[in-house]
Amino acid sequence: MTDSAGVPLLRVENLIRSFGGIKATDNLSLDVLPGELHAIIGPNGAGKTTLISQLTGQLMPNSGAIHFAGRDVTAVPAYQRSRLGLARSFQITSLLRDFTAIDNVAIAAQAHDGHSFRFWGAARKEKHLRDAAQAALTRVGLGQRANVLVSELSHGEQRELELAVALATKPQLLLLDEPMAGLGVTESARMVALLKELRKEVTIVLVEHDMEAVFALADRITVLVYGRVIASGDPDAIRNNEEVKRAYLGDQHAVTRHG
Amino acid sequence: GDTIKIGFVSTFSGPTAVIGNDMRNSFELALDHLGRKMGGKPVEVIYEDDGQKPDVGKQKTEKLIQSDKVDFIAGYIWSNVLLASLKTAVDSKTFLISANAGPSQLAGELCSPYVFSTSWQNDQTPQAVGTYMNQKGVKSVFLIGPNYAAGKDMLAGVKSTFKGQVVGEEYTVWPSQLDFSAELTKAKNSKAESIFVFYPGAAGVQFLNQYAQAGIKGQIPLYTAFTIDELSLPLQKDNAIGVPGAQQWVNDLPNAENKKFVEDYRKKYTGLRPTFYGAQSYDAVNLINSAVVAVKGDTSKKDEMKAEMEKANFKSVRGPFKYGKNHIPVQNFYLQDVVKDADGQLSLKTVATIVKDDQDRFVDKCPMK
Amino acid sequence: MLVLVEQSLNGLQFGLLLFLLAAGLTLVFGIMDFVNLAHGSLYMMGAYFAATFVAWTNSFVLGILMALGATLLLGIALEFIALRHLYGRDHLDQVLATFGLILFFNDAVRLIWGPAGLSLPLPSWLTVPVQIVPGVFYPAYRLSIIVVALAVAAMLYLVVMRTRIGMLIRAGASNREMIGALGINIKLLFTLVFGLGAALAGLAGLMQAPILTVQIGMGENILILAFVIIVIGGIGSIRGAFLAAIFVGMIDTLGRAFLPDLLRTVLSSAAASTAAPALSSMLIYLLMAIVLVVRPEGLFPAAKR
Amino acid sequence: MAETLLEIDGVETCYGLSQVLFGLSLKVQSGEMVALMGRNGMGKTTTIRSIMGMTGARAGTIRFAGEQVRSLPSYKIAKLGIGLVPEGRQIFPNLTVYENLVAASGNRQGASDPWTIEKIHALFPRLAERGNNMGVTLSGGEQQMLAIGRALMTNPKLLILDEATEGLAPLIREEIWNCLSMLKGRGQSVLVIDKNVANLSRIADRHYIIERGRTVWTGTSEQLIAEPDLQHRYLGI
Amino acid sequence: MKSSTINARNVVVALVALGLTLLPVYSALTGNIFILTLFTRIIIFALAAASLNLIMGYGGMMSFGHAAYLGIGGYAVGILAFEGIGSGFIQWPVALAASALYALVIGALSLRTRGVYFIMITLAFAQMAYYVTSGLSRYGGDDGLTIYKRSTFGGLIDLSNRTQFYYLCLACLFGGIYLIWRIVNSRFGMVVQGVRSNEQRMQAIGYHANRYRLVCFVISGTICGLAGALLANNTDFVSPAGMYWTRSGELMVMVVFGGMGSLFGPVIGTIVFLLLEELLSQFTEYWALIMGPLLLLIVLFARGGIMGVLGRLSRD
Ligand SMILES: Nc1ncnc2c1ncn2[C@@H]1O[C@H](COP(=O)(O)OP(=O)(O)OP(=O)(O)O)[C@@H](O)[C@H]1O
Ligand SMILES: Nc1ncnc2c1ncn2[C@@H]1O[C@H](COP(=O)(O)OP(=O)(O)OP(=O)(O)O)[C@@H](O)[C@H]1O
Ligand SMILES: [Mg+2]
Ligand SMILES: [Mg+2]
Repeated sequence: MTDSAGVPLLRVENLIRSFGGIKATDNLSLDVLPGELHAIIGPNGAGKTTLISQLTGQLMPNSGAIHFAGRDVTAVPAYQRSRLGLARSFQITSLLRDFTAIDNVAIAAQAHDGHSFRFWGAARKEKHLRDAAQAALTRVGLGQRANVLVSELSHGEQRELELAVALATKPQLLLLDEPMAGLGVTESARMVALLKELRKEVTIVLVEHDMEAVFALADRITVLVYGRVIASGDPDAIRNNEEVKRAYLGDQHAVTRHG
Repeated sequence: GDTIKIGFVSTFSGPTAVIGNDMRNSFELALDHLGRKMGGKPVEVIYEDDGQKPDVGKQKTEKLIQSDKVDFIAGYIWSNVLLASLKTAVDSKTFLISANAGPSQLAGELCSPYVFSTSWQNDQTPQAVGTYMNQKGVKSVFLIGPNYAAGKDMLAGVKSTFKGQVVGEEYTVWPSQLDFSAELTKAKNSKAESIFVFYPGAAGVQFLNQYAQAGIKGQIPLYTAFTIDELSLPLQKDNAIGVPGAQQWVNDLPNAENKKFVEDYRKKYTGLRPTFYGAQSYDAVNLINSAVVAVKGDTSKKDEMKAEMEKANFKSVRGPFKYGKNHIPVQNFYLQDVVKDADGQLSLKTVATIVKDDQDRFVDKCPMK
Repeated sequence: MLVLVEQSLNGLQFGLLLFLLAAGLTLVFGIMDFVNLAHGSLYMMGAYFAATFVAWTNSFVLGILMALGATLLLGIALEFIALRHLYGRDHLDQVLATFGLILFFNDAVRLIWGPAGLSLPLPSWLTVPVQIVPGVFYPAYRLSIIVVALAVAAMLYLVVMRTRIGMLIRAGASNREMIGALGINIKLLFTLVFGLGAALAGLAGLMQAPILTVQIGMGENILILAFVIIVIGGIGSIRGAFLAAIFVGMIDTLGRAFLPDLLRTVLSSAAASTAAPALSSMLIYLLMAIVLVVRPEGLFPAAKR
Repeated sequence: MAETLLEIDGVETCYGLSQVLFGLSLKVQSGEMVALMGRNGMGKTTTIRSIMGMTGARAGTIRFAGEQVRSLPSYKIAKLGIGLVPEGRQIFPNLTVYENLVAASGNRQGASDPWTIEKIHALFPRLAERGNNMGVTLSGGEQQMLAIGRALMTNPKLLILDEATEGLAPLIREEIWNCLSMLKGRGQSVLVIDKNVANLSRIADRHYIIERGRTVWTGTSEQLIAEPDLQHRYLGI
Repeated sequence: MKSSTINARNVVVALVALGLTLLPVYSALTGNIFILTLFTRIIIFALAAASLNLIMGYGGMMSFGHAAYLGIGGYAVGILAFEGIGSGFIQWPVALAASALYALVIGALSLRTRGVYFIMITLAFAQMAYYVTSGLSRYGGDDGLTIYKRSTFGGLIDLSNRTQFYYLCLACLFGGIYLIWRIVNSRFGMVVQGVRSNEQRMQAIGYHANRYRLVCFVISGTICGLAGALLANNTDFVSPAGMYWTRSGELMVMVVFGGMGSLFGPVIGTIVFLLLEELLSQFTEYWALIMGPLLLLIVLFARGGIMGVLGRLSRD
């Protein structure tokens, strides 16, 4: 966090996106500094997933701008943003279901490697892809499950695999949409530990409803309600913000630090 | 060999199997009439189904020639199946008798010493219709036909002989178009004095239905080629009454051979009536027989057999005819009409002879002497 | 002008006829996610049943009602014996299996009714031309097709979009397992829907029979048209199928009616009369390709209605 | 003395060749709220699927409301009075919110105070706002609310919730817990899977912990709280 | 996956490959020429089916217009021959290029759609190709075009020699399958299969899904174009009938019959399908009465086609 000389890695300016009548993103501006873990919280339907989708390019904003690493990426298609170093995990698990865990990760590693118009060599025999994939799996705790088909992994394991896939593209900015959802207590704890590790290497935007995790991890928190930022600041400030309590946290989290 | 082997390629499956059936029935009947022997040798026939597909037809032809080693190969309803199969037969010098298909290439540049027809060239029938319309003093006509090779040939055939005015010419999508209301409306509004159509098989039934339902049957008379035959008539019923057509064979042609053919056919296959397809197949057997008899069963004498067949030295159910140098019959065409016969059933009847000894117009393109 | 009116009626009637066939297809295909190539065979069976029953009973109306019932039962039997095991399977499996059924039905019909086809004559009260506007007469039977198809369209739309049964059917399409967990016998529901689809196919077949023919394989070419229609309309959308069917009927008829004359203004007469049919044969496919390139999910994607 | 509503004994279930449940047993009394706990992948969801007949159990007995339901088709089991909020929500994406609820409505006659759309809307006002939106366009949390509403609309004797609070905002989550205690107060039987042990031990009557497809512990909330070692061993807390 | 290499599936594949290789010897010994003719056609269709399998089985693109390439490859040969250009060194590259170009254009348009819409739009384009060739009156219109002389290769190989032609076709088939095998297991192949499985996910990790799909589509079309050139030479004839939608349907049937997404499946499927058709039609003209229910039974009880069944046998 020392090198965050004020130049944001990601800068969102006046973003608007509406669906029919509803503004899911309403004139939203946001900075993410290099190296920080920036949590985004807010009630259900506040527009968090919609925001992530616009950042990764799955969804195009109606207006506004997105700058990433000094570049205007507002109109850059999804697949190119990923190459620039933006990676995401999905709120609703999205994996290659008929592939094994390691194949899922290896394909992501291959994307980072470039050169996918190779028609001849056997991809599954490329050692550096396999090694990279195995490393990412081990990292999220799936080292033993490498050769299991995704459709046979439990829900929790699939969530972990989501993260491994995102990691394998060696991103600069990792956008995580509810990575704890569906994880058991142990796995949640493991995930928190893992994210603690990861934040040393990569900037993270974390969308999460698990407040213990958020307060344990975040450097900064932005609160969205109806597509707008109602508060932004460090965890303590957010915890004690009356408006946030009313709209989102309720009374419990202001007092209980440890659940 | 000690048997005469004949291969017969036609369509025995799918919607048009009804034609193949009739051809086979007549072919069998002809063999029965010969005691299933030719030149003293027993005859063996192998029927193959082309499924109306050119490449399948060609494969069956190859099978008959290479695997069954037949002496003659006959049949072929469809022009494209015949054209696909032709080269195989000619290259192997196996005699091929087309019992129906008559594309212009066969009469012209693709004519071959080994290929004979017991039917006609496509254009001849509509030409006869055109001539008939002249005879009736028709002044103008609206032409409707399907948009494929035979359809275009048919309309061209009429135009080549019809002397009046062609006020409109409509091609419909083949084979998928089922509804002719747009064309009928146009014909009605064109003020033409008559309509000519060519619609074989099911399409012919549909066309006559819709022609009748459109309420113009009394107003604009219809002339046809290959649209009404004994296969379609039971479906067309009263819609076909009073709609003339032309054909080289009609079931009531007054010759002994024909009487025997028609009567025995109706006896052997109760409830069915022979068609011109059948008549052509019946003739094919007798043509082959004439050749085999001439060489006393020695089918290796190809030149002699060819010479014999060129004489058309057999009793055809259409009456006597000659072969042109392209091996296409030079023959009469008759006017046919639909009437109720003695048992109150609809049947085709010869009304007049439209042309005598008609030769197709592609014969000059045939390089044979 | 009168010609245009009459040609438009022709187009409308042809379109509505296609809708009858397409409606059953889109119901089974869009809602149950089942690709039924044998829909054309059911259409054929409807026509054969009608021709047979009308001849037996000597009554057009009675025969047609019996035929409708028979196709409904046939559809239910088919679903019960074989097709229900194919829900949720790959579309290709369904294509293959129902392709097999086409083969089977064609030959079964040939075996039972012979290869020659049947005819279904109209009763005399349906053959008279009716004057709709002064100077334009239109066959009564074609008018009756228009009326029946419109009624079917309205009924289907109401059932599928406005009733709980309709909701359940649509829900079952997206998640069979969950609809079961809500206590609904999805198997039975689907059987009934399939039967309804079959009856609609049969209805289309028997309505067409007097105009067209009762022939082996009569369902195959028209099935492709029906597929084109439901794809243009957006799979699963009754409204889409309805509009697309009318659209296709109009384009087809008006294209054939006026394209040659139109072309003659720019081309020589001979060139026009050969180019026009080639073009009009492609018109519908061209239309579909354009629609799909512009709107990859058809005009009315079902999910968005 | 409460009667037994659901009774499972010795259930074994497989996915294809891999066995997941190895003779699992549990019981839910009428009016009781029972929690099913265990780490990821231990077979909680599979247990629910076996009860519902979605993945048929290979052996064992499953009785619901006095009837043997193993090997019954799932719609018959549901009709006996089980409402399910499945893992991963599984709302109908091509129906509107309103239609999702209407499609599920049923069993009115059996219930004394049946659920209606209005009551669901009162519980989750968000659903009223989104009434005409297609299910697919809802946010994750909205979908979760809809799934719960849909299960309630069937007026079940036994409500089963499989991770029903996953992805909900803390405020809503509180509301759901409150709602569950309210339901329990009305005598609703509930079988619940959730990872929040604190909340579970607050309102559930009894708990089962499963490990690799077997019941390894069962007891009341007091017993559970009294044995922190247990939670550590089986739940990793 | 890890079962030993000697299992029912591999044994069958090996036997079939061996049988195909030795077939001309059998034909020469027994004097049964027809079997060679028959199998030449089967092999050509197997190549077409294998190419369809590449996009269908591995790429998840259900093309219902694959017969178009058979026609385009065939017409390229036929038209050039008709215009007096008999050299295969010109004809065949033109056939491949024309197929590739057609695939590129219709692929670029069709790949905007998914699922059944894709099935239908490929069908639409194939039907248009059908109507275009039906309108080529100079080249026979829908009567088709006879090819009087097979492609010549400057004396290297004589296509009118049955055995040589057979081996050429067989070499094309084995070559095509080898090519497909390498492609499927390559980096490119992994991406294509990944896109089939979950397009959204692949986009999110940085793949432009349609670009890979399109390349795959073009490769498949080109291989099928080769099959078209072979077929034209085998039949000495091309006609629009060979491009009709039913032919595309048959190709799909062959693929699914043998086992979609398995390398050798389409070959086995083609052999069984065409032989069955040939044998059943010898046996009765109501052969479809048997074939139809047979297809249904295969789908119902033999998931994954013949290869699927063999695979299951091997596992037990
Ligand atoms: N495609 C769409 N069409 C219409 N409305 C949409 C669409 N996508 C999202 N919405 C609406 O936009 C709003 C924001 O949704 P979004 O998924 O971003 O919420 P969220 O903050 O991620 O919520 P949660 O925490 O529950 O996941 C919701 O009200 C949702 O219904
Ligand atoms: N469809 C399936 N096919 C094969 N194996 C499966 C399938 N579904 C689940 N499994 C396996 O069954 C085991 C139990 O899964 P289940 O979903 O019941 O666990 P769970 O306790 O609900 O876990 P979680 O807390 O992650 O939801 C897991 O090991 C999983 O990999
Ligand atoms: Mg979200
Ligand atoms: Mg679970």
